[in-house]
Amino acid sequence: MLTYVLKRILSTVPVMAIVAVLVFMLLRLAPGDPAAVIAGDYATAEDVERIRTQLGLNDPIPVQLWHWLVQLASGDLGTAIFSKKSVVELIGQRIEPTLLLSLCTIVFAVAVAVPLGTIAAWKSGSIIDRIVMLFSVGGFSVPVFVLAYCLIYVLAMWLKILPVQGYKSPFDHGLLTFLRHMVLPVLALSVIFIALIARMTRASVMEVLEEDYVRTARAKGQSEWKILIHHALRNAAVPIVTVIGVGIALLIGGVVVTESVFNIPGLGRLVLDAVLARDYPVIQGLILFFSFIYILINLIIDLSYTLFDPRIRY
Amino acid sequence: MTGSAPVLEIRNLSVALPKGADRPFAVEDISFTVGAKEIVCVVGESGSGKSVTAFTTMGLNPKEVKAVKGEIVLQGEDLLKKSVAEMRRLRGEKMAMIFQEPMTALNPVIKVGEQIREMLEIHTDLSLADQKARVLEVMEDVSLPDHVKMYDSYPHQLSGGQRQRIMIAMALALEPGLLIADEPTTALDVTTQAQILELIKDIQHRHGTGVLFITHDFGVVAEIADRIVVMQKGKVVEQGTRDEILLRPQHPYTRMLIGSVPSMEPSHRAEIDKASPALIAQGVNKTYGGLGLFKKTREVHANKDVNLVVHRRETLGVVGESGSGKSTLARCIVRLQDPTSGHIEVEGADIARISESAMRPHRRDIQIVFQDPYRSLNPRRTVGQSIVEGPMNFGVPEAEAEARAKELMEIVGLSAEALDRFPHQFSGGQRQRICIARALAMQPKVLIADEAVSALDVSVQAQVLDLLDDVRERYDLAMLFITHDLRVAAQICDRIMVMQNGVVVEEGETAKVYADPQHEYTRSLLAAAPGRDVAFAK
Amino acid sequence: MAAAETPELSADAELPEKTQPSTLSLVLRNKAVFWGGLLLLAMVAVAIIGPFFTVAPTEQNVISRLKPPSAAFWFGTDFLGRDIFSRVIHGGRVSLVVGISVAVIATVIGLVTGMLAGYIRWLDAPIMRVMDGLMAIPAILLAIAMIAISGATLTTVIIAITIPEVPRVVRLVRSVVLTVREEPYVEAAIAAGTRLPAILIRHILPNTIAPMIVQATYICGAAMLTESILGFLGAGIPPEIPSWGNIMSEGRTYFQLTPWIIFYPGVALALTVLSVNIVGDGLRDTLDPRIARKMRA
Amino acid sequence: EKVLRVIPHADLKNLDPIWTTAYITRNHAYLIYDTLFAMDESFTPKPQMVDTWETSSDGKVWTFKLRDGLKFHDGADVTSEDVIASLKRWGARDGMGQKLMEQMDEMVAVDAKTFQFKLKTAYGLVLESIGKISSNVPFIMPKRIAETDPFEQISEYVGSGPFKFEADQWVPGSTVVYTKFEDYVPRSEAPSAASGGKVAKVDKVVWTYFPDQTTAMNALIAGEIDYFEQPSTDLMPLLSAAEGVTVEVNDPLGNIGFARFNHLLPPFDKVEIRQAAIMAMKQDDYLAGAIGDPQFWKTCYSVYPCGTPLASEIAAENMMTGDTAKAAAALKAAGYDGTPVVIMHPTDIPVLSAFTLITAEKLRKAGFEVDLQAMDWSTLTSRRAKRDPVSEGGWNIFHTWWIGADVIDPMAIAFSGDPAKGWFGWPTDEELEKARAAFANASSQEEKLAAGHKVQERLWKIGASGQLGQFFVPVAYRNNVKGLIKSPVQFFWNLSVD
Ligand SMILES: Nc1ncnc2c1ncn2[C@@H]1O[C@H](COP(=O)(O)OP(=O)(O)OP(=O)(O)O)[C@@H](O)[C@H]1O
Ligand SMILES: Nc1ncnc2c1ncn2[C@@H]1O[C@H](COP(=O)(O)OP(=O)(O)OP(=O)(O)O)[C@@H](O)[C@H]1O
Ligand SMILES: [Mg+2]
Ligand SMILES: [Mg+2]
Repeated sequence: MLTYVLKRILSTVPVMAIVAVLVFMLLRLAPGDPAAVIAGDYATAEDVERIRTQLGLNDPIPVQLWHWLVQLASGDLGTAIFSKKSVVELIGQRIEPTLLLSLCTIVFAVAVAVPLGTIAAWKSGSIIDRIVMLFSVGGFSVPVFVLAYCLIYVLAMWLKILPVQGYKSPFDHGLLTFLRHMVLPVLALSVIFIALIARMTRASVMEVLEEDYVRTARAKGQSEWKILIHHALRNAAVPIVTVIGVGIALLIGGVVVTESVFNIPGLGRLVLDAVLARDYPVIQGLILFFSFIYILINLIIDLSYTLFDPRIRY
Repeated sequence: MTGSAPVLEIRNLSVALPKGADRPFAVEDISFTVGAKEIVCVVGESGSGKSVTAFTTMGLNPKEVKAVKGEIVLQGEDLLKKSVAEMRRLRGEKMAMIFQEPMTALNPVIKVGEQIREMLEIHTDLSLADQKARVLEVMEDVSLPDHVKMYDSYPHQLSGGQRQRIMIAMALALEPGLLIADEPTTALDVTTQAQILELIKDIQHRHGTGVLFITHDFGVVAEIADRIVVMQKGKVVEQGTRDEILLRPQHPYTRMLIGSVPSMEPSHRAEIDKASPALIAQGVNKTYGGLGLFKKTREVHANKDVNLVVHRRETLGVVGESGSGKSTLARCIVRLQDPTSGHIEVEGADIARISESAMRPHRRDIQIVFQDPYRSLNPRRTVGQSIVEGPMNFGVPEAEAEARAKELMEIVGLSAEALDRFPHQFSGGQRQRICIARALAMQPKVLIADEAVSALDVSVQAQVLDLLDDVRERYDLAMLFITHDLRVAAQICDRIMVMQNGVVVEEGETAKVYADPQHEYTRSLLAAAPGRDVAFAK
Repeated sequence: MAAAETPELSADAELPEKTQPSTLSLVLRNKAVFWGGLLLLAMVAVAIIGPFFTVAPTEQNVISRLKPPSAAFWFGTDFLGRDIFSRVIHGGRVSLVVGISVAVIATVIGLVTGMLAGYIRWLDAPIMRVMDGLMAIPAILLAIAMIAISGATLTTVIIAITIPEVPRVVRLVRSVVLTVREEPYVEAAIAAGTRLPAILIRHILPNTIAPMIVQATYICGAAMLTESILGFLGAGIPPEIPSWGNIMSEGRTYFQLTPWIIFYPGVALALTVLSVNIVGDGLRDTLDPRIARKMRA
Repeated sequence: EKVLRVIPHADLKNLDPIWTTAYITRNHAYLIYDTLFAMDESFTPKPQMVDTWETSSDGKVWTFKLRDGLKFHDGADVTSEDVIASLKRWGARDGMGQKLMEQMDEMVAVDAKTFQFKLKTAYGLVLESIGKISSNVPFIMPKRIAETDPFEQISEYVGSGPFKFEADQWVPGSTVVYTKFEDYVPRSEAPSAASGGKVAKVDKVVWTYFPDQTTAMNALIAGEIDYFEQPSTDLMPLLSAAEGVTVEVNDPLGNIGFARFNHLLPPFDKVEIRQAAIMAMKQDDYLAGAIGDPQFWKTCYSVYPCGTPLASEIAAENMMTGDTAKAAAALKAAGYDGTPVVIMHPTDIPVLSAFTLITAEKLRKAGFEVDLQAMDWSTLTSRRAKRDPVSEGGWNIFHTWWIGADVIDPMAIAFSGDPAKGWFGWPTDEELEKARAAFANASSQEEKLAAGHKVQERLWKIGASGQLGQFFVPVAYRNNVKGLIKSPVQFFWNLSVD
């Protein structure tokens, strides 16, 4: 198990290297120029040129890549061109909101979607099933930001029961304030997630319900809902957990939008701002960081299979 | 052995099928009884309604399959009149069922002991400790070794036979009056099958249970049945005691069925010209797994120093239980896999370790027919396309290849028009014949049949075996015939080779080996063949 | 209890005429697919024909800016006085072009790459590592970065949305290929001396079609959504070419003031994606319930 | 503790007001730094850190004395040394600063509080330069910080202004926190634009950047924010209608929108074609389309913001045409050969995006072949610096606006007619340069006015850019915020919350 984990982590190295080089090259082919942004409206071409040289942007690209990789190898993600803060520090500042937002979203989505999907599978073909499925398909059809605006409008502006925006850390402001500020973004973000998980749960529970051992359980005289909980759900867990992993990738995209709309100072917005300003070290560092998280989560998910399925051993 | 009041009595039962099914009723107007301490075997072709009868009794049919007429009386209670909740109580307590696939019938993520205990949890008020004690008791009852430790095992950690014992233990935990077994041993290899059959007989005896035993294997029937019910197309065509049915069948269908059961008595074979071997294998080894780049997998030595020779017009049988390496050998010989070491000579050329491109010219000399006729034909291509594919690969013009395909269709007993159809439009037996035609279209020198008749009904099996024997003679084929069914091997093989754990333990003329097995393993294999002493009515 | 075969009693017994209903009729029998498909067809028809009957979507009329829906402007006007109705109709074209091109391109590239990775053993590892790398980069970020970089044109947006979809298709195709290549009929073809390209095209490819069609519908829906999100983030299709995404994105500051700017394209987008997804789900249910699981995974 | 919660107009990306000209950095700097002189409402430089000053009779020696009680946030007194170092650094970067330094023989620290400028010749814009209101503003920093290479960013943020910057609470992209500097001694005069007493009336100013306008508006309406610096004018109807919210135009000069031609590349290397394009541009359409509510814009055909002393409509006939039909005729007459016009379209800045779309539509109607290329602002800023032909990444038109305060006189780089040193677009006109020089050297108000008018005449004659009108960016705040200072620059002193 431990060796498996080590091997998995080791095998992320080539993937991360591919990501690193890919991202780097992509950015350097960009026409945008951080120097021009920095220099501002009054700057002359010479000013811009000077800043470029200073930032090392005039070095040949392979040299820049080499510098960056050397830096990376020593665990340094670089320094933001604009704020002069280290990328690690920036991530540190921003990670809490994003992490908690994602976590709340996943927990909420799973808590809603799994029962929904299970019931839909159990009553497959019934009106409940149809409604759940329609909701699930519908959840895939509305862009996050439209949903977010609607939520703000109804719950915060009209009914005035929730704050419009912002992030309040549970450590500084207490759990209640934190949760009040989380409700809207989590609702907006989790819809697509709920849709995804509910569908997968339904499909996989339905498949499990066709299995022979469910028939065995029925032959024992076991009641239907116990069969669902005891026999079906645990067996259906692996694909459900897998889809949660897939969802994380979606979540990262959704986070960018949600953080913008709800004004949450998280990583999603950091990366968006960095892209618009061409803050190369920040973009590079963040994409790498996200990729790493993604790989890590998939590793955790793979490991979690052993919890649900004793046949899986690493 | 009848006499006491019947545990189960089925009277004029009809079960309707939903619209669009192959026929309106799965079973129609059937009646039979199962007495206490009695084993009633239900036999019949596939789709004749055996399982539906069993499931209707248990109340486990899917919603769309409904009993529309008749009664099922279990110890005096009519099951068809019971509510869902009442049926739930009766299941497990009064009647229990074991299924064909011990692999899938147990929940893979729950410990087997717990799965047995679940039965007690549902139906009794025993304390947890008492439940556990009782579980251990029944586990011991079905002779599971080391049952205390096994309580905490997961299904995948047990062998097929052990899993089936768990199923039986589960079924017997509450000592129900009726045990229904739907093909409980079909998925097991012969030796394990023999043990399980023994166990069922023994337990049934000790507990006085009535057993409804569904199978299509007449060997098994001969082994355990007290009475036999024969079904065809949803109807009971004949029922009677074991001897009445097996030795003096009345109904033509029963007679046809029993007539098709291959005999354990090796048939008489013509002399073979030993001058020209078509296929020679020497010291073939195949090891699976071993060192990978990242993961070190379990190493399986599937073939160890296998030597064999097959001559023209000769059929060499390879028998042995599941996992003994038979398929591996076949796949190495046709080079669907690369043998780890050794020589394989086809028509004088060593093909064991040549590259795929060098292998290609030799492919026409050696063809293979697989076990599963459903999956060996590409469902999206007409059978004609499948048959001409090979010859056209070797430059045979399309017209000629098609002409040859038509000819072959006639030979395998199908009409030439059928070439334009798709595989799903044929029955299993027909598909296997098409596979044989496809192999023959290449005009091979060597034909390998890997479990080519195992998936077929006895009656269809008999036809395909005849066909194989026929084409062997017609085309001077050397045939390597792989099977685990000793009856089939007895009928078709000139010589026989017995494999165990990748090693050939015995080889010789079929009649000799059957009559006088030398190796311990061969003896146990022959002894395990069910119903070996019964001479079925011909 | 699968429908079992009727055994033949004699060699030349009648062939069972168990013709399975054609795939198309099976699919159409599914009510959801039927209605979803109808809706989708209607959307496509409007997108194709509609633009010929509306004013130019770029026609500005500043005096009547931000007007609510009326007889003159069915869906109202936006901040430059452009006709939202015309923009939504034209936008449909663009959004559908994005959805369909992304689906087609991603599927084709994914299909070829996936087949190679699945069938040619030594290509498997390198291809899959690159795919893992691509997959690990969050799709939206990759798209934003790419568009910021190569400039926002319809083509770059399509490419940017396509790239992150490819690895998933590759994975799906590869997993299908890995199972299919073990099928006895593929082995039979090898044994019959069929060459690799023919095996891939004749025996492997057809098996990937059904899951691919299903997957393509999901990609199509997802691409239209992604396009709108990119529009929202200011990295989408240039605003001059109306797409549902950028109409909404341009109208978002007016969300509470003149909700129609966002409402109509929003409804059009939601209906289209909904119908695409319904068709996809229906296809999955009829074509292959098992593949669907692999696909999303 | 009184906190003023502000939505600034942009994200504070970096903190060196000399290094960058970004307005957000300038606003930030006004909170934490002080200046020697500062403009009042009438754009007259008034002493701020300086107490008294005198000029020698020949106008070549200027002596300044700092007022008492000036302290940096780290507790050190402000000295002449600090001032000179700061001015040097500024003089190396800022346009006006460079001009001043060209005139400067030397700057001398006479004593801790007295310093002198020794000029080569008399120069009319000494106080206008060091009292500059907008970027780059000569903010005074401690010597050790001011000695940083002008082309590198400072890394310590210590000023002598009314607020302190809380470095460890700064979350780039989101929040900036300023706290009241207790030791600041404000002047006794009432505040007037940048001049007068800078009294911090709250304990804390918190800037929270909102990437989304709608959310920002909702947050203000819901009372989660006190002050919204630049709400989009399209939100005005909702904001005005909202209870407890005041909407007000703070900057009387507003912004001047314009379309910039590239004078180096065809087709806009020909003045007739530039004029034809200008004729197509109708200010009302631009302003209505991009700004909306007429309350917040007015047409203005002067290169200087309307309402400032130099403003006039001299030579603006062409600019006032606003007729695509006439433009089409003029274009034909000019012999336009169909060369496509590459318009850079910054999609992430709504006002500019709207300007661009309107220009595209108008030019098309006038018969231009238009190639609209969408990009984000940062791509535009780097691409506009390219003088290369279109095929190599060049461009023909882009749009932006000047802050009115930045173009109140001909010295603004916007008005340069020297392609070597001038601003993007590179108009070439010697007469224009002469007129600008005349302005710089003018000694009387009349001379200044004449030179200023001449500059405008030349700019319009050569069709330097298309003028799109003047628009005003309102601020919106909750009614409990009091003490707003009218000025083109956003200041945070004197503001209080109840
Ligand atoms: N759910 C169902 N829907 C439609 N037809 C069904 C269903 N279940 C069973 N059938 C049909 O009922 C008939 C009897 O099936 P059953 O499973 O009882 O056969 P069997 O004798 O057990 O066959 P086998 O030996 O293959 O197990 C078959 O024709 C089958 O196709
Ligand atoms: N691809 C493989 N990788 C690893 N091990 C394998 C593989 N194929 C077969 N084996 C192992 O090799 C041994 C021989 O398998 P093989 O399929 O040849 O047996 P068999 O005699 O054909 O059995 P059966 O009667 O069940 O078909 C078994 O232990 C099996 O688990
Ligand atoms: Mg059955
Ligand atoms: Mg085998």
